[in-house]
Amino acid sequence: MAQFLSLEDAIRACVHDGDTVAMEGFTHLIPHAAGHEIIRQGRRDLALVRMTPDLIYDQLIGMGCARALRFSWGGNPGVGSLHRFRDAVENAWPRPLAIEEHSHAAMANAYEAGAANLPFATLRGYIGTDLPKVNPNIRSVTCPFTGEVLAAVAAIRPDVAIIHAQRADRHGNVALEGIVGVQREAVLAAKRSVVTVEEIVEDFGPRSPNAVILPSWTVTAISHVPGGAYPSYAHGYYSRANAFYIAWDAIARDRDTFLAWMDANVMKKTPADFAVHARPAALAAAS
Amino acid sequence: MAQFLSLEDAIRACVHDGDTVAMEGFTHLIPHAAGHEIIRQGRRDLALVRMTPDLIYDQLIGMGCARALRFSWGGNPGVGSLHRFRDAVENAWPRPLAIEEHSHAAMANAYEAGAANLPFATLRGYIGTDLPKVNPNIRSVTCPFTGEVLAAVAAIRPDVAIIHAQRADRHGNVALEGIVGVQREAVLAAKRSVVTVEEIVEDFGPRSPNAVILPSWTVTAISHVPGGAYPSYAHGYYSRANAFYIAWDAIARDRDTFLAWMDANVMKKTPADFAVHARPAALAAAS
Amino acid sequence: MSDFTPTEMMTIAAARALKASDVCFVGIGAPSAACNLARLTHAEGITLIYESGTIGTEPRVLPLSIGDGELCDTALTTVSVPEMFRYWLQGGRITIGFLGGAQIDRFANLNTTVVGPYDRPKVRLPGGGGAPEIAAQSGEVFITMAMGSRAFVEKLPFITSMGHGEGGDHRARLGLATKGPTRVFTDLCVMEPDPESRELTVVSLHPGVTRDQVQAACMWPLRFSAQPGETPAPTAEELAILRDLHARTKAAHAA
Amino acid sequence: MSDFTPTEMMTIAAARALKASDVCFVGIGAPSAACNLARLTHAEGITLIYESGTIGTEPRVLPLSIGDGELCDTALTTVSVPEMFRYWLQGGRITIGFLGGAQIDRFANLNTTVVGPYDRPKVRLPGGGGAPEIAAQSGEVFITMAMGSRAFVEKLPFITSMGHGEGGDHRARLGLATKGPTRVFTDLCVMEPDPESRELTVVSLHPGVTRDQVQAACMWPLRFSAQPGETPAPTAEELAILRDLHARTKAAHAA
Repeated sequence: MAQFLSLEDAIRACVHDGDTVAMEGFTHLIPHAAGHEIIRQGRRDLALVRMTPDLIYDQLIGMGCARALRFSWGGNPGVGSLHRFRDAVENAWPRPLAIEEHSHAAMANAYEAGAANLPFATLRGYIGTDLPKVNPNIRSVTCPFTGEVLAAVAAIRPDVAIIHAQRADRHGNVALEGIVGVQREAVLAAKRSVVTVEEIVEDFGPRSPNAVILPSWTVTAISHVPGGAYPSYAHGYYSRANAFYIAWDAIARDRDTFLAWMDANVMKKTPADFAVHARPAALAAAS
Repeated sequence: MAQFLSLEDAIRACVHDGDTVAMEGFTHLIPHAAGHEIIRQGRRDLALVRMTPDLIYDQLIGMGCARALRFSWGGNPGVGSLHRFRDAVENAWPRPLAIEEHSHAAMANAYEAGAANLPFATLRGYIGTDLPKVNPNIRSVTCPFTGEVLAAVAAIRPDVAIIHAQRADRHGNVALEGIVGVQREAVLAAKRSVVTVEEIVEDFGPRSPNAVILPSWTVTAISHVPGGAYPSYAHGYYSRANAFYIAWDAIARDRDTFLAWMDANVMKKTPADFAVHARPAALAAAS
Repeated sequence: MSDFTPTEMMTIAAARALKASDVCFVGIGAPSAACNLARLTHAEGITLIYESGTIGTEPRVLPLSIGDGELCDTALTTVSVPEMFRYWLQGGRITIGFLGGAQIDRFANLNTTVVGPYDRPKVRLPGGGGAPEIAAQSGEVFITMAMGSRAFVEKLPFITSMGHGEGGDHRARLGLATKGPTRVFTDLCVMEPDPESRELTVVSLHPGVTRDQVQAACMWPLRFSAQPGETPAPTAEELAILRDLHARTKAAHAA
Repeated sequence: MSDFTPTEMMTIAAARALKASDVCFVGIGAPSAACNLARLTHAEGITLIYESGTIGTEPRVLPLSIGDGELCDTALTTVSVPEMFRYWLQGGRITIGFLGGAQIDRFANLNTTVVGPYDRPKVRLPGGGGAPEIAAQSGEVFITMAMGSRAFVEKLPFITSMGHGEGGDHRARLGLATKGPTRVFTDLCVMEPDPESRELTVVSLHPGVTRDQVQAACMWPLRFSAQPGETPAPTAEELAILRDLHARTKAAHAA
């Protein structure tokens, strides 16, 4: 059953140096507050996994928390580069980063296989591309019925998955909706999981019979962190801070600017500081 | 884009003698009206596919429409045998029935693989069971990462899938909810599809952002057949006629009783005769 | 307290073995009654999952099928059937898989496929359904079956679901890390596999049942534990709740 | 009608190639602008799909990312990302995959991975994302890219997404039944692959653009069709709708 913990305690209990960590959220519901907490706690040698590293991993990589990254698209969506990611790959700053690069289809299938407790995923993938030449973990399987050769990738089975969701109920069940990405798969594939939520409610109340819910017994720890996805967003709560994504480009381009920003906005802050971003989108629009 | 057709026209256009036909609905939303229409139109040599053959296939098999059946559980749930199915397998009446028998897990994975355009599905299945001894289409694949040997089954790619759903909108999008079974997979895996619906609405209106919807361009034909799932049920419309499932045991046990029932209740009826069952559950309970 | 049927005793004994923290994959019939009885008595909060995709369901009446609307109406959520078998069962989320069967052997292997040769069956049974993978992938498996010489047989004509195979470490040799059948609840007794040989062993007799009665309902020479206990008789509360559940169910299904 | 930018011409030319019956897998940037312009002009009812899982979306402003809330708010429905890549893209449901890239070669192969050696890159680009399988699994592929000597190169340092490979029947030889890139919309011209060799061929020049200008922005010796036409200039309506979309978008993203 999920335990309700402060984010500090949840990260301390679930994320250890050297762990394979998948923080997911496909543009939507990215667990930024949890990422900041990992940075504050000084975790090292993490093997990060994420389809779209995004700002959250730019920050973890730039602060030296990561030894490796398994990913499929490492950019600032609609803006340009992730400068800290590039600096690590191009210049090994602040430390070398071992990359295992895939396509989105392969990563999504690999999470799906992890959730399904399969050792590998099969896809019609990578045909005619150079990725298999640089990634020895792109292999093949042969269909025992048709003889076709298909791509195979190892399942993702992280030590810990971290996601952000809209709501938990008092039993520790977690509900998410909107762009749900690969979050359920990441949690189900992982040994441990931390979920930050906008709200804890008594009961989810009337809902679709097919609502997207992670039962309490699939989750390790739940932390109430309103606004915890900012500058990503929470459908029904607040919108994506596109202006911050644009502003990040200048912040992250320079090492010193980056470090100063992290010191002021991460190292000297707490999870509670995210609450300012939690104003419901409807309210914000009306003000 | 889906075409709105009468059920007679939809079956005539989409189901041909010799076709591989998957009629799905896992207890819920079983397309009984469509099954009756296939029987009335006298289709022959169908290769039927369905996880749980249920009454709908007992009727098709008993009326001689089928040459083959791929399935995983052939009983009357909670009641006992499917007597027409048994008579076909045990006594080749009214004609021999070639069976390809799987487990639910394998069938569900095989539909999933079909929807995903893969030639086969991989599962941790059939370990220690005798099914692979009698079904040559249960094979194996070896994980290229761990060396583990897993079960493999051929994807299901029917000529036509037939399902029942709650609603279509005027564009031909189809919405279903509740126990959704393998219906979406069956439609996405098939070359053609027929969907019978309880209601056609202008617009689906407010709904979960993750509502279970088949876009119009995945469906071939939609027929408005209120009550078309009876004696199965439509969540939000009417309940399962458990009493009829119990009554079917005596009807189907004897060949003559069965034929007389089919003549009176199928051959001499039309799709419109299902409308009597479409009374919303709430109304029925109140009366 | 002699006022109970053997089937009631079977269901109640099975229900008692369930814990509130269990996540049960529930089959229809006796398993469903046992799981729901547990939920309504000592194991409030137990998670019941039916293969139709309903997770955390709390039916007010017992379903006739594994996909009755009642299961979905009262569930935490309902997922597709491929997802149920991939993420939830194969994913290793189930602590107890609950099975019945037409026939069982001494190593708790089950047959629900055919009696007689597969190609020319004497009796064609429904088939495996979810059972082959429930038996393999659940953390452990409970079985409920009424005893009788057609059901408890020396050799199965067909193994639909593997219990302990040929006994001993057969499961482990096939790569299964799960426990397999750990208890069999019958209308006459409770059995558990021997820790070494995995052969089913009678560990408790239901009130008033003798060893001879049990052996007469089983085609293989049964093992008994050194000191088989007596299954505690149903309490008045257990019986009342079970009968109430069945009465509600009967009224609902006749409607 | 000279009052338009090359980028506007590129977007408008791409939009015109889309039909109301298309099901488009849309990338961010110029593809997204083109697809939404088509939706707001001649191709009402076109189905737009973003890899975030949003199906049949009708955004009022252009998304900055492929997962902006606007896309989900206005979608017919939103599915998980594994499902998007399995059932919808790999499932063969997409008629047009719309791609851009950092670099392209004469056979419309794309690089969005690295400039320089993979292990010691001069420039680390974002990577493939959805593109490798969009390029392989969509019925056909449209590409939009501004021309320039760094973008239209003789030889790619890395093939992220296969276009026509080494040309000719290379796709078919690798088992691909889809058409691959059928049109490339640039800021200067429109190209199509030669039916035999699959080498990109200029089929129309945008108004006022010369062959020399196009060649100067391309590192390989360009082929031109026998009679390259002139791309029809943007209509006032096309320009007004596109600019209005961009203005709404800019206001929304600054908020």
